[in-house]
Amino acid sequence: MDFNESPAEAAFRAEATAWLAANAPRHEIPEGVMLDDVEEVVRGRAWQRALYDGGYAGITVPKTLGGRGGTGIEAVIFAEEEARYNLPKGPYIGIGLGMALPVIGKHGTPEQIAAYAEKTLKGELTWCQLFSEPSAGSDLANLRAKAVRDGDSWIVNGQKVWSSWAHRSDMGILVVRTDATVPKHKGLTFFVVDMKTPGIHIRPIRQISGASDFNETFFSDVGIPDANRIGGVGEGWACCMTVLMGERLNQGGERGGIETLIAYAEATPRGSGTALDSGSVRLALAQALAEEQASKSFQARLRTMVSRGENPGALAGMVKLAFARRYQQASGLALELRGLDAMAPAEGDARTREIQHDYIWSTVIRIAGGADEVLRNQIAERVLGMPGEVRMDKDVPFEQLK
Amino acid sequence: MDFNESPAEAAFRAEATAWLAANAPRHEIPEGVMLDDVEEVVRGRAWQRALYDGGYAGITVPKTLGGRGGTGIEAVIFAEEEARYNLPKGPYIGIGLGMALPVIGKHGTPEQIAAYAEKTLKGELTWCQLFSEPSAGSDLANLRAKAVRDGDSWIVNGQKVWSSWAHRSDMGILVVRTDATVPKHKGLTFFVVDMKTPGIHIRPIRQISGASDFNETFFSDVGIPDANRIGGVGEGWACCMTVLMGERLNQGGERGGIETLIAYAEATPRGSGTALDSGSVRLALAQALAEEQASKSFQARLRTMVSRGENPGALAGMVKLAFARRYQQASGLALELRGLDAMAPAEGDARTREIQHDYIWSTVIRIAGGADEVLRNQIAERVLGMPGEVRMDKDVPFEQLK
Amino acid sequence: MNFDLSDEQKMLAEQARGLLAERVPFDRLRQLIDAHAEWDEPLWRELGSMGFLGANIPEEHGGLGLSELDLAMISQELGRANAAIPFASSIVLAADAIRLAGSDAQKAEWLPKLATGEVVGCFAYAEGPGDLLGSRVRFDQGKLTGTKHPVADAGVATIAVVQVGEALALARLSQPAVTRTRLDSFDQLRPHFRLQFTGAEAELLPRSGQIATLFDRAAAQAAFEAVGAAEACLHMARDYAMERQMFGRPLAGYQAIKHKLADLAVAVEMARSNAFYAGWAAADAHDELPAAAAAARLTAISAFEMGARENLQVHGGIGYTFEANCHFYYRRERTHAVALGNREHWAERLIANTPGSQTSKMSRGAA
Amino acid sequence: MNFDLSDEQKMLAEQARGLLAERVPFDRLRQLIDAHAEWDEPLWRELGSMGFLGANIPEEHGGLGLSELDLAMISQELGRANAAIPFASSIVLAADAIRLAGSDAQKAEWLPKLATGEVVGCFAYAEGPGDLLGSRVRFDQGKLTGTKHPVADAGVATIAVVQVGEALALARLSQPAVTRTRLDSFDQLRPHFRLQFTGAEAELLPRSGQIATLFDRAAAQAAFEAVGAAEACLHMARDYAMERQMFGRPLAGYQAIKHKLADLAVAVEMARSNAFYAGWAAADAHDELPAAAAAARLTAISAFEMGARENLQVHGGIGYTFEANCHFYYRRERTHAVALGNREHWAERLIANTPGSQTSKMSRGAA
Repeated sequence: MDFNESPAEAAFRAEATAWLAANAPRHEIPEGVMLDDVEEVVRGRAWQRALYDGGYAGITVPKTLGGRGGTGIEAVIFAEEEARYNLPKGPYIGIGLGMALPVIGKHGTPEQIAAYAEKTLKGELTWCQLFSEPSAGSDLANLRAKAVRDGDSWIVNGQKVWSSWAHRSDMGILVVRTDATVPKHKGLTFFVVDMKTPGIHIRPIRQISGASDFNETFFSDVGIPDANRIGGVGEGWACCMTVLMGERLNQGGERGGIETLIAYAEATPRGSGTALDSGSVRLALAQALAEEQASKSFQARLRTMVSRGENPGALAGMVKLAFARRYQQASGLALELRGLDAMAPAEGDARTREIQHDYIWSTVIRIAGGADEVLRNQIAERVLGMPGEVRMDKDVPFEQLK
Repeated sequence: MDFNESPAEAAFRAEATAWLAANAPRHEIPEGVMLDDVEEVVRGRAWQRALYDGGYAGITVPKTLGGRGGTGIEAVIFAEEEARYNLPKGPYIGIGLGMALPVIGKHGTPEQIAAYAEKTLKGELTWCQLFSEPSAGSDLANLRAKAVRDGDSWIVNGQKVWSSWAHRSDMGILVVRTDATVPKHKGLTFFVVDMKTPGIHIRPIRQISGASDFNETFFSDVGIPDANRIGGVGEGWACCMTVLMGERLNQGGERGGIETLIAYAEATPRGSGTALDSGSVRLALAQALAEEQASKSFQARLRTMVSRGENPGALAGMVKLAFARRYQQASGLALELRGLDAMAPAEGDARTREIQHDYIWSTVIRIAGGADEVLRNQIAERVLGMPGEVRMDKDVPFEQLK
Repeated sequence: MNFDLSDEQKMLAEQARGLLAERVPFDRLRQLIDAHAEWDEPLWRELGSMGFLGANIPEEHGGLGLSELDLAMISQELGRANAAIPFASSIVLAADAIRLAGSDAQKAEWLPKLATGEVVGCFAYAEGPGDLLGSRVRFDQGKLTGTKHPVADAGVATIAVVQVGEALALARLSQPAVTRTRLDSFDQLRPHFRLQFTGAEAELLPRSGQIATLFDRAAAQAAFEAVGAAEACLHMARDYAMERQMFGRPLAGYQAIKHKLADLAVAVEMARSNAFYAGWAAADAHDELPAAAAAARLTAISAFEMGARENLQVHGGIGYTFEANCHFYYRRERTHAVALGNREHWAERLIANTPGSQTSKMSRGAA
Repeated sequence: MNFDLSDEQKMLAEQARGLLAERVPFDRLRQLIDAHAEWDEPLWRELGSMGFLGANIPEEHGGLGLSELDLAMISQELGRANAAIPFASSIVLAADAIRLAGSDAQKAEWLPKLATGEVVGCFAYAEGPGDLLGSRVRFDQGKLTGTKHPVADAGVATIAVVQVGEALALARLSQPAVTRTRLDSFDQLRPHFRLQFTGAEAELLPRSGQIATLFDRAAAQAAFEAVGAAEACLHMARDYAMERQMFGRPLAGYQAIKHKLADLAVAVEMARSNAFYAGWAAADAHDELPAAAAAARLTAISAFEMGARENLQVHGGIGYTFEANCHFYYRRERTHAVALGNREHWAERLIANTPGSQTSKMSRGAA
């Protein structure tokens, strides 16, 4: 066991640090400045372009696709160093690099790779994801949006939800049903779609947090050229899996650190002392902190596996499952120990507002990117080798399902 | 809402109190005396006979069966008053009154009722239950012990487990498979069996607590007259349900009171104070106590329903489910707050030994009489109306099941 | 023994439930949030005119003179509907404080108007983060000085009952020496305010030492409110799970969902049982109230917490949208968990009132 | 960065696991219980002769000179096997205490014999119910007076390291001024004793202030022991559920069982991750050890607790029989949860060693 970096890793970190010091500051968003989303995307594209020019766009993306072809550990190192600056990075960049590129790289034709890979790495194309539907969340293969072949094109109709930043994206990755006569996960096909195509209508979803980061996207007779199809007709499920596997490895743990909650308890007066004097608060926060420490070490174990070329698989879901529960419980506890004031803090109390936000956002974390219950199933089945769920829908043609 | 007894109830309590004061003391087992089980059964029979003679044997048992024909509330009142004395009551009496009598009363012939009811009420017949098998616990209908018709008799072979006090019982209630060609819960038949019949072999089960309250009972070509059959051939499942419904209403909550654990924490030194000074101990025990109080009130609600002739059904399982979890958690916590000493207390420390026993016994409570998982299913299905489990075995002949 | 609501109480609850179902559909709550409203005024007026608000106020003071358990039927249904009215502030706290601690003149002046809803009262205790009761606001020679915050429902209130040390003072809010500032409330349907007193005129409620009892009585009502709300969450989750198909069968058929909701159902029934007992103790067995109220509060917080969280979880992504109805309860629940004292507070009170423990003996000795 | 065991460590663990699987089948544990044995002496001798016992004792004192993380491989496998030997008492506590606090002469005298297992040591700290460390045993002019109990493994020990206030004393147990009484132990495979010292000859270990470090180091080993045991419970439950048919399909196919064991698997991996870190800190990053050990202990207790309880639950009635193997872990787990300090103790230590908190600053200032 060795926490020191290898000489090669240390050299990469030094190089990255130097490059970032020279380039990142002029792309930073000053503390306290809220950009509107148009401006944020402009700035995000510019920083992505700078990364590309510096050779740091898509660190693990193969050189054949225009990436750096580096290791997973290098990506982690670069991300750690990059996080020291407040840079414009968001789903508008992340979806392209983390989802569109892998699926196009793996399932796309050389022409498709040529059309999208470099532009995405340069920040010239931003992407959104068009997978989920009102009736297809955890059960993604249950989706109903459909495409019908029409000569060299496909005509798409239906509705997608939870598409982050769809309204500011150039392109979307889209999965739709092209055959309802076969079982549900067999009749899907994967496309890339120009978001300016006529017939696409985007409506922001009002969230319980008050924000509208997510959209509903409606397709009314939207024409997509067959050239935009990724993989074969009916092979959409495999493409989705490529996308979702990429998603799973990068989750959990950025927000809601327990140490800040310990400090919050200590900043909350109680009697002649603070709320941290309470034995029950101390025990609960210590247990959460111990689990948070464990998650950090566990992620280090997973990275070690990745650096050896092993696939952690469903193990990665454990970090997210534990985080989601801890995040909701600990932020809920913090509000509770604060007392009534937590429900209507004074105007300058940004810390309490953040914890309120954490408590609300934790509901998303428990659902998105693998709901608690889905992750438990995956861990039981893939890590422990227990039987899959009884499936009523597996061999039934989609059109015959209720 | 009225916690005061009705005049009739108060009168019954006064009458019962007086009768018990006159009769119970000479049947009491002195504090600290451990009887061997033969002697205990002798004493138990005698007390049951005294109850019969006094008109208090089987308070809710219909008069037609020889019981008092009283109300559920009267039974509760009598049990409360009876519990003030340390009387010899155990499964050897309880199974006869609570299980054998109801099933014989409901499904038996007049001859059977005449043969068993009064003798059971008088303590002349003691009973054990022969239902569970190694492969049939929660899934009781999966049982394999079988009976084959042989003229006016049935020949029984197989193995039963968890039969409390089988070695000291006169009779057993037994369910076995009489037809393997029909789905599993349809091929069962119910019998009463004389435990002295040749071919019955009883072996005590060594338990993790060190005790052997339970037995395995082996049947090798045991002949049972057809006259001992209760209900029709193939109607054993309905008889079992009669027995088990009776069982469900009387569970939970006698042992492991939280107030004694609060006192235990307070009797455990810590620093210059006691373990009860710890905020986390106080919170955990207060939550357990609040739930215990709730269970008491909940049972009062259920009794109120029963007194009106309503059937609480799966609601009754809630008390047991909550108790089982609380019992294990609270006794485990008590050992933990005591420190290392809880693992090897001084010779005179009976309290710690009791809590150790509670912690072990709690595992049985979580399993027997409806395991946690079975009760959750029942509550979801019967109280909330959610769908039953996917059943692979429902319409398959038993002999074709794996 | 009869451990159940009376037929009259059941009818009262049914009546309230029916009315609220009609007047407060969830879209009404969305409207109120969008309007940044301080309350659902028409609902308040209607409940007042029907006598609901004065349910447990003595008849001599214009109320119906019913018991605390009757009042609890209304608390329960308001919790179920997640209604946006100052019932807890005005009836459960302010009116009850005046009833417990006020002079005959104060009762005669305020209770009739509180009973009809014509006057709204609020109850001010917190002074910022931390302790349940504030310690810095002063009452001196008829004047109040200091700041109470957050105070629920102060915007629509005519009077405030203000905790000052062990005493309670009553102040009109319309005077210039009182400043009300609306704060940004986590629960969008229960607005909170800062109340600044700069030498505001006020009068003491003469009977001191009533604060603990006031909170015990309020805890019983809050427990019913939480039971109503938690049960609403349970039913909402169950109904959604029955409807929603997942991998070809109803979500409700999955054991993870069944067991989650079974556990919630147990928590709701436990909370209800303790609430019954606390409501009964508030009405008929005052000695048992401290322990009963504490137990009720602890189980109510647990049940509502589980209900609010797991209802949203069962709904999945849709539960995170403003169009769905989970969020009303998700926000209200945290407010419930901290108003009147959090779990730790009530755990202390329960332990202190448990027969047998030395702590209890000491506390009772000191009391 | 390489956050994994080395190949040598994995091999060491595998070797230990293989040996223990052969020597300590569960029936062997049943035999030992029936014989009321104090230990599995042949196993102890064999592990000693193979060098396992001296793994982290310096080579100059007859050990292998390996790291704490190497030693942890053995702790983990002993936990998995639920072996009945005084490894924690003699190696993890007594030998380590002598190594940390002893004089050169003491080390030279005892470590080589402890490393081979020829001498067994025990470690005496508790003095009855309550506090982790006793406060009544006295050391005065070379004599020990007072009673330590319970003390694990004292029956087979030649020497005891005895905590006396902040100091550690070393006493031979064969002298007449020491009385050993075997107590009835909840964990039938880990016997505990009362040690009564009536002016027993003893000598101090000269370096004081080592007790907290000794417990931190022992906590890291205990965490590995718990990880091994919790993983054994997980696998036992999984294997049983795969085998057992319930309503026509394997018990392992029910979501309630799948999710229960998934949660347990997460707890085990979390505990393992913290154990790795604590083992590494014990070997290579002493500054980080207090927080790392505390975190490891907290997650280890949680994982093993869940494992011991739910493994038995998954087994159903059969799990309650002496013939099944769940009970070994069910009893051992509680012992693990209280030996070396319970959750509350380690929560305090973690909070006190968390950067940023005032408590931490104060504690560190005071240290």
